[in-house]
Amino acid sequence: MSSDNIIEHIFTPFQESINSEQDVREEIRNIMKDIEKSLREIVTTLQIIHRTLNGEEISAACFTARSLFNVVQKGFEKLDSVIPEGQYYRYNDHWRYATQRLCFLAALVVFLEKGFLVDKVTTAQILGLHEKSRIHLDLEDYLMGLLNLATELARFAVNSVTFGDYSRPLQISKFVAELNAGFRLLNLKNDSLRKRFDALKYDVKKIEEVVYDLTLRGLVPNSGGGEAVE
Amino acid sequence: MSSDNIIEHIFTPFQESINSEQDVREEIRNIMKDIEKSLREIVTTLQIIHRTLNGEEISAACFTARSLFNVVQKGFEKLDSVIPEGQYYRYNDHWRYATQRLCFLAALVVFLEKGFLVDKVTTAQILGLHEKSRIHLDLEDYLMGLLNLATELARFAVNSVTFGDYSRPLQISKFVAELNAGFRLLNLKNDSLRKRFDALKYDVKKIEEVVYDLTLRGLVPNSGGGEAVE
Amino acid sequence: MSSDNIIEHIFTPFQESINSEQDVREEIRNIMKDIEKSLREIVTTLQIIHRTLNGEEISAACFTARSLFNVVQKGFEKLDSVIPEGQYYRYNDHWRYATQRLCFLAALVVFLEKGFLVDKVTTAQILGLHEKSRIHLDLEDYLMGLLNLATELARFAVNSVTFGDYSRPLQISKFVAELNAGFRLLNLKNDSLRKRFDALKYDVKKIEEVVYDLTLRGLVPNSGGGEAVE
Amino acid sequence: MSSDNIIEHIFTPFQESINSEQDVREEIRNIMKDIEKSLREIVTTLQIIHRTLNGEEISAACFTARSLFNVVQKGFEKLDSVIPEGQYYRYNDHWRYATQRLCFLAALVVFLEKGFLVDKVTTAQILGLHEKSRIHLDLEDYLMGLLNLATELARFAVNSVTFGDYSRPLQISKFVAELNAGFRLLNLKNDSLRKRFDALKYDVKKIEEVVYDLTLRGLVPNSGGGEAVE
Amino acid sequence: MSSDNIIEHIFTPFQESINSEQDVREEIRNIMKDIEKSLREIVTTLQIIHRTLNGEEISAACFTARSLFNVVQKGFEKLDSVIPEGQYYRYNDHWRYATQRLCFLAALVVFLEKGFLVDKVTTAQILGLHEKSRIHLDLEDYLMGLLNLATELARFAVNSVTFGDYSRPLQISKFVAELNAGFRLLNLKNDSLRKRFDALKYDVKKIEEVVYDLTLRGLVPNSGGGEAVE
Amino acid sequence: MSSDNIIEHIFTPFQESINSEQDVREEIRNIMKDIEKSLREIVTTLQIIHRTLNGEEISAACFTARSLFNVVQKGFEKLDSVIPEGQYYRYNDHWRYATQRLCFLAALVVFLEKGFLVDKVTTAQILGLHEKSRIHLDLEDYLMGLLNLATELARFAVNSVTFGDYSRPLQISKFVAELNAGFRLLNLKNDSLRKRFDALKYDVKKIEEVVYDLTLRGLVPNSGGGEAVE
Amino acid sequence: KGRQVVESIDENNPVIKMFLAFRQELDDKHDRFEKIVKHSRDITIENKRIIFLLHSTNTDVESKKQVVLEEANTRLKQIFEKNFRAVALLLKGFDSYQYQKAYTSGLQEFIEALVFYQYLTSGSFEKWDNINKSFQYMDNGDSISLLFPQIDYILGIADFTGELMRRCINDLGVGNTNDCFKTCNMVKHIYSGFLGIINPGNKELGRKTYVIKQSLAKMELVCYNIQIRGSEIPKHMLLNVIESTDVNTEDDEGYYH
Amino acid sequence: KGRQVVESIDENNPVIKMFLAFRQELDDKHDRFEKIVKHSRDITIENKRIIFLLHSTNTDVESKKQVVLEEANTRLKQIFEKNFRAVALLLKGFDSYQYQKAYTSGLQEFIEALVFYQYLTSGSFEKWDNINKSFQYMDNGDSISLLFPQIDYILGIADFTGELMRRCINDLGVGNTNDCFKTCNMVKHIYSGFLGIINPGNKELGRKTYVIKQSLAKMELVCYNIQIRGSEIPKHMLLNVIESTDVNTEDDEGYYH
Ligand SMILES: [Mn+2]
Ligand SMILES: [Mn+2]
Repeated sequence: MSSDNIIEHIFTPFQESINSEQDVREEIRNIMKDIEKSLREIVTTLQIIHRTLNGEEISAACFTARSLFNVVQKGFEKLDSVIPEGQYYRYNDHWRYATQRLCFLAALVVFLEKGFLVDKVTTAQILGLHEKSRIHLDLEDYLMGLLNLATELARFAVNSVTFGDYSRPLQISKFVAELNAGFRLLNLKNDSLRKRFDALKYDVKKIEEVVYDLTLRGLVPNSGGGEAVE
Repeated sequence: MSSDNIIEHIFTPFQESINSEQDVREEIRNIMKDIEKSLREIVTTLQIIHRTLNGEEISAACFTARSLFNVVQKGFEKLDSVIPEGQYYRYNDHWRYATQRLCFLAALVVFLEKGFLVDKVTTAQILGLHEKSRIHLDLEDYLMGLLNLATELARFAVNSVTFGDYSRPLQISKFVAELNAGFRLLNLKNDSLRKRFDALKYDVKKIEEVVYDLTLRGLVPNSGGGEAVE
Repeated sequence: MSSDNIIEHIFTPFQESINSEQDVREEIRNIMKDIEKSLREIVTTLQIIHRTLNGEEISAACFTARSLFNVVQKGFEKLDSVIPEGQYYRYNDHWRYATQRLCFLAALVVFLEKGFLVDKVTTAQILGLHEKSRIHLDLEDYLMGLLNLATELARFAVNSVTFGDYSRPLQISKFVAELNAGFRLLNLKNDSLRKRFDALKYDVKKIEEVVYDLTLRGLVPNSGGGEAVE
Repeated sequence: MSSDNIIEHIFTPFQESINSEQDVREEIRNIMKDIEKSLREIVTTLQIIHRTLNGEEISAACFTARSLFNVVQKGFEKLDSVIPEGQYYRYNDHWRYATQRLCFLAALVVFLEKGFLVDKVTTAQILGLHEKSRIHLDLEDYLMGLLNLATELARFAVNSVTFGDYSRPLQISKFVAELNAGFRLLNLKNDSLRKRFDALKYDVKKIEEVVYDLTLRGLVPNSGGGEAVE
Repeated sequence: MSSDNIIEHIFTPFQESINSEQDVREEIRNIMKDIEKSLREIVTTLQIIHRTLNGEEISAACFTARSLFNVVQKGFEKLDSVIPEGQYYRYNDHWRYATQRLCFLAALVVFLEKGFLVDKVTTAQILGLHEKSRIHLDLEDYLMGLLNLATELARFAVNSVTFGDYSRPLQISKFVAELNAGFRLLNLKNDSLRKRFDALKYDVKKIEEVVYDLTLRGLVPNSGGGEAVE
Repeated sequence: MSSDNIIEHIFTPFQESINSEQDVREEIRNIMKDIEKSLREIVTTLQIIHRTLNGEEISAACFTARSLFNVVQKGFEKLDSVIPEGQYYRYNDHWRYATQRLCFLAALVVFLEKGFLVDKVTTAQILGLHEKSRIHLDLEDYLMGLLNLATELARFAVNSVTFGDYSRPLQISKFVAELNAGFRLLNLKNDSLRKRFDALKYDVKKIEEVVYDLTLRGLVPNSGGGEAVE
Repeated sequence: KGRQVVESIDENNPVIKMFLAFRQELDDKHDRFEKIVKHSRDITIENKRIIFLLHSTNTDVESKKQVVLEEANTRLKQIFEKNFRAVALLLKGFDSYQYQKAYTSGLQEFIEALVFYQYLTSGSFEKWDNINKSFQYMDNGDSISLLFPQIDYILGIADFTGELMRRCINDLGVGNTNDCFKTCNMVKHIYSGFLGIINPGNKELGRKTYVIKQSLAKMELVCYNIQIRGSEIPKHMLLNVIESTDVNTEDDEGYYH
Repeated sequence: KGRQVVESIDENNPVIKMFLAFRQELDDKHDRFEKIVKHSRDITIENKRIIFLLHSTNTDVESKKQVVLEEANTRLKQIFEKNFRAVALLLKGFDSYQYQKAYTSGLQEFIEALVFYQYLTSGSFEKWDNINKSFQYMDNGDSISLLFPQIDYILGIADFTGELMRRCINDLGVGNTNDCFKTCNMVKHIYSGFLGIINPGNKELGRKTYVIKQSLAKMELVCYNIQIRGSEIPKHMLLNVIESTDVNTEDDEGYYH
């Protein structure tokens, strides 16, 4: 091959392929910018749970979060059309962290609304990752979201007591204990999920101590229909 | 969802998916062990170029390398059957480095045999990555292989002179200059390829200095009666 | 020595010795996988103490743990046959951490069953490390297990109160105070054991605070009619 | 067990065992201090090769080094009596690095005296590690020493030329090429030895360039009995 | 100085100075070993305060501590003879930590005996650092000891309640409040003292919580005219 | 400001300022993409000097480069309209590196055309940075460009000899010696410019070696009265 | 030969002339930078001391508190009038962004102290643009303003929450439980603000957000403890408590019942 | 209650009195440390400039060289007489080791510059104890000496080899090949000295030894290149060379033939 041929046959086509990868990344980044904006707004919205006891305010926050998740869904729809077939794992560094945060937020909303643990399919639906052709919800990301949830709930348990809601910590305690039991069954390899799981025990301990404080002082509400002690 | 259901519906399936990923990785590791063995043998075989001037010995080494590449091809065939659909980029850390080295070796063999630059399709054929269903030759890996080739040729130019072959450096000089011109056309982003490309200039410079040494001493073949330029 | 001799006499035997080391490590890893599985099961089994007050359930858990320790013993028997003579410390990174966890679990079982501190010989017997030829129970690992026990008991004290068992914290307080006194006698050098020992004071403090809470509220059993100290 | 018993039966014996370990380490440290003093002196003594061409001065340095190795041997004899049976690998962090340096120095002395590669048994003899009961020369340490030798010889090749000795680089080139060929046969795992081996190629390249410079300028001595070119 | 006598004029004197420094350090280390042994014994002796309410036992412990301080004084006397003139701060890493602990213990003894804050001169006398020629009591070390004292007193307040002594927490509260007020006057830079001082607020908080618990229950003794608060 | 309107008064304006900064950066990035494209083309164009001796080809390359600089000037004109008043140094990370490269290229063109060192004002004119309102040519960037020039000229000296031009190295030698003398007058602090300047000595050394090689062979042209040295 | 060239170069050589001018410019820049760094170090130290001083307002003796606050105010004004004026004068006619790194740490520490002072006197603090407007100095009739990037304001606020955490725990220590809730609430809002910032590539903000989170956790635990202890009035003690004068004097703590 | 205790604490309280005295002592120490740090920074900068200046002695024009060396000498003396005197006065009556960290970097940089100057003027440099003896100042009739630890001398020497490396390569650039060998030989000896030091626990020494090794490798390559190029006189050129006047003027380079 002559010198000119090398350039024509070998390097010129490369620049195109390099450019098209750059373009894909640029598009992904733009989409993720929008998704992350909504993500930030959901985070900020749900912070209200640490500042109020008022159930209606919390409901309203969940409602707002739900509508923000609709925006997120549109973002992931776009993303699905941008990722080339079979290259999910080539690019997923761009959305992995945001997806984990969104799983956490979806699980928090469902916990606040219904009190139970959201499953993976529902989470995928809330995020807009369900039954897409090129993107999906990765197991690790969903689990990471649940671990983040436990940490947020430990904080929530403390602040609930401060605002005089003594039944919330019991609900949280039961919920997180189950989460913990579930995770203990898994034989995780030595990766970021494992490391994050090791931190779960601190959340469990924190929540147990809150329940202890309440029980010791006879502040645990009677499981009857009524309100807290006072 | 009750506590038992959580475990049954959420965590038990997870363990299965974790296990199956582990199994895939184990299989890949075993396949790569074999491929890397052949890779090491090709490297050792081709080292002969730094110790001899004898064209036949070099031909024989290329021949041996070719047959070792056949073994490599079988390895990649196996790999193709092991990688799950669409998850090439999930696992490609396992074979990326070896693939780059193999591209370098394929390009070296073709240079020694024919004197020209191997193209990407041919390289994929030599490695056994051509027209596979789940694996392929990544552009970056091929380019990385070419950059490694330049470094090896710089060393080859030096040793050729030691063994009294004064025309080889000129061939190498021309070849690497073209390679350099090709790479300069690319607008590489700031990644490992770019970093490696930055090192190319040292190889170019080394080779230019060898040619300088020969020219200055009138050792360049075909420059008339044998004396220096003037 | 000629070039061929170098390869024959020096490097070829080396590859064999490298390979055999690799094989030993592979075998150890496989054995440890089984031991760690039992270890995880013992952990899960004994977690019951944080969820119930029921003495029979706890006894049953101890019983299950004992039978799982039998499996562990078989694992260490195998290990004993695999480690080359005199190379315990060459490989013990593979089992050190698991052994420390197992010491902790053995000490917890004995505490739950009998209420006293297990000694090192008994611990070695429970784990299957007693009177083996090539492996043994290292003093540091046993002590590390005891320190882990104190942390678990601090959590146990908190949860006991939650479940209404007000005498358990007193038992734990006495037990851990003795442990603490024992450790204070040791002049530990500045290593991981020393670091872990420094954390013991937090467990002691936590337990003292639980006892304080009970005493202040007159919940300490056997202190007469039920009211506080005065 | 009562509180006093715990202290008497469990912790008091521990202090003794901790103390005796401390004592062993203290003794090892003292022995190593002496060995390292000799090691430093051998290093400084042999630096002469970079400052002179004079064969007699080099011989004298080798002679001095030999007598310093006798001191080293006495040190290792002491060490052998101090290490407890079967605990070589528990303590070998104390002498590993020094041993590798000593292997390098022994190999350098033998190269200077005889021109060939010292084997492992001889190295062990020079160091005083041969046929000891509790200590031995580890394969990795010997190999690490050889890799250090290659680096020193690359420097030696450069300085030899500066002092006008044009045959030395050829001897070194041949010697290191063989070393390189030997190492390439090994399938090293990804440890410190592997990393150090990766650096060997720079030494090889450096030496090849020196030979290139000599060859190009016709400075390579005729293998006949004579002196260098001039 | 020619390059040939560099070793003689520069490095030999330097090595000598290092050696003599090492010797001094060795002597210091030996002296500190003894001091630290006494230190550990004082710590163990005074731990009795967390296990008993009995004033006589506490007095006896203080008495024992006093006699152990006599041993410490002998240690520091030796140290004074070992440190070269004007080089206190060259070596004080060796005794800084122990001195801080000893200040804490001296302050604790004086608090237990007399109920007031020991001043710096008296502390220096107790430790044997008063009016020595080459060593002295550093202000920072004394202050660090006082901060350690506050932490111990917080724990003491909790355990006093457990043993039914309700006036001790009030005494401690007043004492630590004064200490706190004193420290607030200082301009601490961002060093270890500042960091340790930042933790003082947690001790103050803990003590305040105990007093609050007692007040709420009307358990605060109305000690006419005596030590207690108002 | 109450805590409720913190978001409104503090964080909203901050987010707005971030957003508008990001917008400016986006615009800058787009402009720089075009400038960098021209930059790459100038580099490729001028590489001809390493492949030919032909003065006309070199003149043609300079001519092409000049027209590409016109494109660059338009880019910087745009940039000037985008940067906010007085914020050159807030954003100059975006164009610093490219500007340095362009200074190097401008200086190379002027050296090839006229043989002398381009001054800073002229460089600014060539780049289109002269008498702009918001952007300017930074002294450091100009100096960095000159240092890059020296490196390129060292390579040019080597290749000139290869192509038989023996007067070029002398011209380069004189030119770079002056540059070197100039740089030595500066008090550089420990920054990137100082680091880059430290490398200048290697370029000077390389050029000096080429001149030495020529002198030794009597290849230095005795150009009467002309450009060459003496 | 190079050596001969070097020898022939003298101060009339045009290259040498050029570089002599460059030397002047570079030295000026370097000297100016160094001078600003020194001012910044002084500013940092003095502000740390003011912050330390402000923590001693943690008393109910109003007169004492006022004395401390006035001293802090004087010293803050002093920094503003003396040290920052000096920096502003050094920057007069120069690109401020070029020297911004030289005084950014002093500036942030000043904001931390200033805002802490404002919070203690008024329970609130000034917006960036208000403070920014005040960074204005007169020099020989010219009005010169000192560059005050908004990011330094925000990072100063972040550090300020660390001081609020100290304050909150000290408040509990001396019994000002009422203030604990107020301060904790303030930090909750600031934390929400930080959570909402989107600024890709600025790691410093992420790091500070994490520190605020940790401080906030400590404060929340303080408030939790006040609530949990206060909520418990043992039944058998109730009578005593109602009769006790001790409790009645503390109605400021009673608001959370 | 804590609050009441705090309110009752006034300046007559013995604890408060004690701490007021402590404050004085701590502030003094801190201020003194800061002042010395500032001197040290000034010293460092000035020495770096002197070293830079000394590199411009790389010329054969003796008069030029002398001017530069005299300027360097004056400025070194100035540092010694002014800056270090100020440090010594600040330390008068205080434990020098306590403040040593505050000026160690300035001191090392000074040694580097001083020794470089001495090497350029005399081809050698002074021993530690000679220099140490000169760190002596008179103040109101008192003789005060500044603490000069030997380790700072040694670390200064280590950095000095870096400058020798630069010098050696520059020497080649301007054709002073003779000096290349001399300088390289000097560094070989210093390197041997560093290799022989046994000082467990001092990582700084190990790190510097490694840097010296790298510098030395560069210098050895310079000498190698001089030798290898000089050793080659192509046979067919020999006649030309002998006739050439160019070569004859360079007999100082001929010694290694
Ligand atoms: Mn702060
Ligand atoms: Mn330097």
